[in-house]
Amino acid sequence: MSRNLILGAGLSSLVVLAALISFIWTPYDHAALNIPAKLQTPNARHWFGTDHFGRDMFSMIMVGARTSIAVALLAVGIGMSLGVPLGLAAAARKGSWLDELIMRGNDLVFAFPSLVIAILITAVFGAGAVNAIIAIGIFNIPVFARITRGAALSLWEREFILAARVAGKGAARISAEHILPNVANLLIVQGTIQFSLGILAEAGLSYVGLGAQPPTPSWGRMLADAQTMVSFAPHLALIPGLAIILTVLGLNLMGDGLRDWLDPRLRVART
Amino acid sequence: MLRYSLKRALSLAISLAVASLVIFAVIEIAPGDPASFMLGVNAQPDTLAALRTELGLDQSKAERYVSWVTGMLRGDFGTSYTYRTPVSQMIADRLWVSLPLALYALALSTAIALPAGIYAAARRGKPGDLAVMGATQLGVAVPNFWFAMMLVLIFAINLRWFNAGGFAGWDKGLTAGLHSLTLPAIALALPQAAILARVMRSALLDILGEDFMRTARAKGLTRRQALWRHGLRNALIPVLTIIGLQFSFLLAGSIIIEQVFYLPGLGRLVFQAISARDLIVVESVVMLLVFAVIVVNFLVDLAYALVDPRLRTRT
Amino acid sequence: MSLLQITDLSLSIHAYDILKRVSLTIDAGEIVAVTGESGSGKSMTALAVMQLLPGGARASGSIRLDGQEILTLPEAEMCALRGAAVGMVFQEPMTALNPVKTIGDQVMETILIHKAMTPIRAEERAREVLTRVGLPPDRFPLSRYPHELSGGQRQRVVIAMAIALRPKLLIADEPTTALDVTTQAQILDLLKGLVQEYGMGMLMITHDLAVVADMADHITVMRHGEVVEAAPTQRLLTGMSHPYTKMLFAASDHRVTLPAPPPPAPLLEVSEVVRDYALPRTRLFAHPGHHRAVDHVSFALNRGERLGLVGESGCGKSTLTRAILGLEPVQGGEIRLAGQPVYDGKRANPEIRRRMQVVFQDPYGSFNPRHRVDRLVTEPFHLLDAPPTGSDRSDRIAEMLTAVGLSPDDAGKYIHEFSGGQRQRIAIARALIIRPQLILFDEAVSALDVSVRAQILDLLAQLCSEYDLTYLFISHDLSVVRTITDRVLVMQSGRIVEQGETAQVFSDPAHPYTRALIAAAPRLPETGARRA
Amino acid sequence: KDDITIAMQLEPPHLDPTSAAAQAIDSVVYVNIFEGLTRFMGDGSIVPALAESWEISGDGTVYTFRLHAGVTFHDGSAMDAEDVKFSLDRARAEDSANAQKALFAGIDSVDVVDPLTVKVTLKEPNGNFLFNMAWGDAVIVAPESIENIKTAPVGTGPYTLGEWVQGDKIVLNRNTGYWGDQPALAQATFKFISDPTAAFAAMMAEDVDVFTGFPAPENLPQFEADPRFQVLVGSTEGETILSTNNKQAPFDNVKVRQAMAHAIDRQAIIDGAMFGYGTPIGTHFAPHNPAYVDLTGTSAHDPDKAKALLAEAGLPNGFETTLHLPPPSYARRGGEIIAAQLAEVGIKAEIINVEWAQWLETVFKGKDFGLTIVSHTEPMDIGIYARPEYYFQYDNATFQELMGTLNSTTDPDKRTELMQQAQRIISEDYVNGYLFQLAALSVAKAGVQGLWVNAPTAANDLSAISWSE
Ligand SMILES: Nc1ncnc2c1ncn2[C@@H]1O[C@H](COP(=O)(O)OP(=O)(O)OP(=O)(O)O)[C@@H](O)[C@H]1O
Ligand SMILES: Nc1ncnc2c1ncn2[C@@H]1O[C@H](COP(=O)(O)OP(=O)(O)OP(=O)(O)O)[C@@H](O)[C@H]1O
Ligand SMILES: [Mg+2]
Ligand SMILES: [Mg+2]
Ligand code: NI
Repeated sequence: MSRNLILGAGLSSLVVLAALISFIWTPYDHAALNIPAKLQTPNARHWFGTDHFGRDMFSMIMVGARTSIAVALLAVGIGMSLGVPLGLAAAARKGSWLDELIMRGNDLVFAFPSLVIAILITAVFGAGAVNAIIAIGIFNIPVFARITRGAALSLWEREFILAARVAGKGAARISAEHILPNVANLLIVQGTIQFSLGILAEAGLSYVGLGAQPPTPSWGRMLADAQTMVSFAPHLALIPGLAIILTVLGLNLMGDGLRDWLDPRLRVART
Repeated sequence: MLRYSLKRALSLAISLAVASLVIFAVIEIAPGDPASFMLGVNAQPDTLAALRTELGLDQSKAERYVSWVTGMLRGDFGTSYTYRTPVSQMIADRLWVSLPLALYALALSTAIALPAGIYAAARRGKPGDLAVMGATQLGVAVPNFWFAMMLVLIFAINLRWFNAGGFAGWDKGLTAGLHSLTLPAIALALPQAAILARVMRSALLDILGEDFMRTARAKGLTRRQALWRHGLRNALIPVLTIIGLQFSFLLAGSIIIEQVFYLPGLGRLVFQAISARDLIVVESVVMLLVFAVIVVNFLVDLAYALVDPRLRTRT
Repeated sequence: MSLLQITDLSLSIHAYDILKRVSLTIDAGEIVAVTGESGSGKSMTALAVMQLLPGGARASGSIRLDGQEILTLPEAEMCALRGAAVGMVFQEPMTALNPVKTIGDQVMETILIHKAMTPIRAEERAREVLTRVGLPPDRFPLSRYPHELSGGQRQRVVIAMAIALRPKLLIADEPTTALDVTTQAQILDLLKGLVQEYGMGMLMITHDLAVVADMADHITVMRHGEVVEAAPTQRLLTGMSHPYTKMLFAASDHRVTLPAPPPPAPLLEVSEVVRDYALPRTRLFAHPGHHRAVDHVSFALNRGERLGLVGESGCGKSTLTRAILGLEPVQGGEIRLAGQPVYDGKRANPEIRRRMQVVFQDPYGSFNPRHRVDRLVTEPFHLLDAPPTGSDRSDRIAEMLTAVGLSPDDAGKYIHEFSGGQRQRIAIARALIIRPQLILFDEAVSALDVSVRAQILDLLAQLCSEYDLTYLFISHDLSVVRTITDRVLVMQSGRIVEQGETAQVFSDPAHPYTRALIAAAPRLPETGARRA
Repeated sequence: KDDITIAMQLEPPHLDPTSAAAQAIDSVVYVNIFEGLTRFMGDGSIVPALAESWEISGDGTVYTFRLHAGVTFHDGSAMDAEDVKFSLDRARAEDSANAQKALFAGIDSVDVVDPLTVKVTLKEPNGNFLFNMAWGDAVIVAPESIENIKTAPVGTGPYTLGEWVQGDKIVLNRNTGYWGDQPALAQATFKFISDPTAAFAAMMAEDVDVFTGFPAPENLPQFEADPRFQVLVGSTEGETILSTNNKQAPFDNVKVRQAMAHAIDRQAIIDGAMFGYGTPIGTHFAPHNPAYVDLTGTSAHDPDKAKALLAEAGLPNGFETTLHLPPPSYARRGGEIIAAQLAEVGIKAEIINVEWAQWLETVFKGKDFGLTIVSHTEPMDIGIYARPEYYFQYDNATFQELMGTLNSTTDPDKRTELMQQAQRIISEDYVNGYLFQLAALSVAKAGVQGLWVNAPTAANDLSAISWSE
């Protein structure tokens, strides 16, 4: 395992751990206001200080991790669960109208400015975590469809697929039995990348007020809340900012590391 | 080439038609009425009705869609509900900020990323590579609005090298205009540069493993000569794709940055228009952005052919 | 003083020893061939001379070019040598050229990079060498891009690049392995001519012993990174001493004895089959053109008969295979197995499909790397209405694995735990497991080392007597087809140009194409090895 | 220095104050480009503007305005009684697009007596008429220039429109032909910076000279501590309230509304959301108004009492409702605090952040809400409680009668008494949660003088502004 993978997995699991622990324990109630105790810098009682409502930043970061992870994970889930079958179908029927339709549809989704559409979606259906998930998820679909199709197409050329066809297996069965397991690595790697992009996207949407709604804490909203206060309470922006950066960094490192680790071609080259 | 262009143009037209429908549908179901937004809380029903008639909002959705689309085909994007000026005029004005900003950011990101990527690829595994790759990892991870906040804090408020925002206007001269776009362009460009540098590096590394690079070395080219003469142009193909994608992202994705730096650009126009339910403006701008993305991708495809002779003959 | 003098060259990459005390000498005007099995270190030896070793490689010993020590030469001086004093030609012509530069630029670059001539002179020289390698600029302008040339033509460009500055030493690493027999013969002739004409020394790397015997003045045989035997060609051929060398030569010309076929009873009937591939439209509204990959092919295959199909790359052999298997529709004609069409209207006929199996060329690509051997081998069970289960199933697996010379315990392993030869055995087991009436072998031994190939051929002969196999054996390697088939079809550009008894066709080819094929194929001279 | 750059949050959609509700229009054009018969002063008083003087008939239904002589529009045409008649008739016409059409509803007829005299007849006496005529929606416009008023406004004011770079700025130039005193500033540029961070940065970097309606109260201490700047803290007409859907269960029960009132800690909201800026109110009335009564005591912070009241109302475990929050930070931040405070007594308010357009549609028009937070910025707007169809749907006949009496009363003392009575009624009925009077917050460079401290209406009175030496 590479250094990247270890570092990335370490950082990511730290965040996941924080999110999981937050279900049973946080130092303070993350939603409890204590206005007289507002804007404290990090100290022994409040490790990350308090925000403008006197809420404990550490607790908010912990619970915020939950939001980020949930939104990003579900968005990736949407992208994968729709994109992968579409990609498999397109590859299995290469050159057919179905393939053409799926690929043109992909291009079309790609052509839409994602943030504008996300804003529109949330404007239409209301701001909130669920709509953020949908908005981010929609743009994950073509990503997974495309990458699945690309990988599947080259697999379809391989002789073991021909062997499976000789064994009388149909396209659907071959896709499920032979293609999918062989693109899984690629999907896992892309998944971590989309996951990290999802976290950034959630932060961006929350920053413009369209992500998870209060009192659910979200790193992006913490940043938005903090932005006017950076000049006198920089920790309010630095801490959630760093949380986002470290999480995304961890996921990206993990994605890179996984790619190296899972790709046998590279593995051989290194030994 | 002609056939290829024609086919692309056809699919481009279909895409645009579908896009216009999708945009119209999504935007029209957004709750909120532009007329009541404009007239506020004390508006009386008859006043509202009068305004709705004036704005053409009393027509059916189908009628409005048709007149919007046919208008656009004639180059007429309609009239903004709130501003009451031609949308095309508004877009043209805003484009003078957004387009230079996007190009500026693109130039910056390319200028930073390509050398960094080449440097890292040439020093694969060495400390220089690790440093560049570390920096790009960070660059990808930093949300650009957060980065923008930090830039303003440091360079505008503390050092006062730049204005905190706003756009000087091109009439004040090119340097003044560019000066006021510099911080936003950096904020936009850096995360993109990080991505681009990574693509550049991995594309180059892929190429370095190609047989023809070994051939070049066997001819007596040094590592560096081989990289520049044979590696770069081949590595440019994936890099071009990303540059194409980035341009459209920069054009459309600057909403937040334009907000932070209060630039009068397209992004901010859409944002305002969405909250004011100035539907026709939103529809037209989104349409324009989609158009831009599709056209840029088309151009990138054509650029491939310039770089890669194999594509030139593929009819 | 020799042109190239390698003494006690040892090489390790990271912790692995690749070369062990390799010694080799080449004189001017001499062709030295290095041969041996895949992975024996042939390429590494060549790359060591060029000092283009992969990262992490450490070499010791001595490589002297014209008396100058190369191993300790600084990189800058080495660059001056490469291309000027030593030229190199690589195996894969398809990828050895930069796709985005014209061939003229690429040939001229060798000259310009060494500042040997003015650009104008360089262009003249480029024309000269391209003409010399058979690409006269009036037919192949310098402005062509590599993709506008065929594989053989590309290899000529690579050679032109290598000889543009008349290097003293030319290294050719498997220069013809990727080419057709006919093209191969032309390229080999070209190289031989160049050595004579320019008085170059040539280090020729190939695993094809026939080529070696034909070309080389000197032969060096390598195994596991060591030189096992080295001698002038004649001496080595007549008096080879090392058992490995003997084995190698014996295996390259391995013959098997097939049991006599049963009396003819038609099994597969192919009549007037046409297979067209649609080409992309050239103009928007033009009728799409098509490429005819199989052109009115007719033949019959009798029960118990072993039929060969030969022809050069791209002539439509694999396409025909897929049509017979019913994997793709045909545009004309009919294919019947035991009287029934393999493709009924819209889809393959499952009734027929289960009577045929296939073994592919690539031992690495024909298996899903994520499945275990038992699952891989039993994949054709899917064709059966009632596939065996439980102990019945494991018995069948064990039987098949044993039949192909593996152990029943191998059933639980993954495919990457096997060598190429073993994988091909597994592929045969997979084809046999449902006892098909017909097996198609598409280049089934082409990717294998000679010694492994010999084992597989033996296995086939043995299975013929045990299981009464009927097969269609497709190969571009005439010597293999010659020994493993009863009858042979010769295919050219999608058409069957000749068919007949194998022995008959080989000894007395009727069609000019067949004659050209047979003439171009390098032949091993009679050596002591076979008699032994 | 005779030019100034004034920043504000919102950009006007267009420049016609008579056909839109956007306050940003008034902020730019009011008394700068357009003037009315009367006008607001910085202290909230109403003084003559284009009308030099007026007479009111004994029964209070006929107003005879005498106009200033020699007033011209920016295009050089004279402003006369015909223009006044045109403006008022246009505002009250059938197809009028005036956002405050109600201001003109009481007008029966407008008659030109002579070029400088105009007679307005009301259907019934209206004590607020002169006040109504001071609104930006009642400015005098000319029929000749009405066509392009939205982009090329032609008024009578001391400034003319110079340049409008949409999305960025509006430049006004001194009107040398102005009928009154020449203002000190030759040019004023309005910049529009909606983002609070950008507002802070722009001010700190001295990109702008003045920021009116500064959106980030948390940054004011830094400006106060900085000698380069001055901070002006005044009062607006904005009563910030927790509007409650009085028709919706359980808010139709006064006990529930009272419970909520006691659950809320105003000071915490002012401190938390507005960083201490804002005056607590206990009713819907501006504290700077002489008629204001401090009724904050009726709804003192007392969670125990709130719980008890809820139990009395049959909701011992509280209930669930929605809290719609429009974009301004008083609402978004205040909403978070209120939701937390309500949660303490068992009321679970789900926060729904909405855009203004959506707020108007669902809350204001659709009345599909439980709670919402809004600052009611119209001056003297207690009258909305007499409108049962108004979005919070308070229907009290006594109160409606009281308002009727108030409207037809002109005697100041009597009016004061009536207004105080009205304040008490709504306070004791706990119609809405009364939070605080929105502060008018402005930041300016130290040398700027003459800025309005309070904001009786949305305006930037440029002629009052100058630079100290
Ligand atoms: N880049 C590399 N890193 C590590 N080991 C390598 C590398 N390249 C080749 N090897 C190993 O070095 C050994 C010799 O390889 P080499 O390429 O010289 O074989 P070869 O005789 O040319 O075989 P072939 O006939 O297949 O070309 C092999 O065992 C191979 O696995
Ligand atoms: N899917 C396809 N679409 C279009 N053309 C094809 C396709 N598959 C094969 N061809 C073309 O059909 C011809 C015959 O190909 P085929 O693979 O049958 O040759 P082959 O004799 O098996 O060659 P090789 O010895 O290299 O395997 C070739 O010219 C090839 O380019
Ligand atoms: Mg080799
Ligand atoms: Mg083939
Ligand atoms: Ni044998």
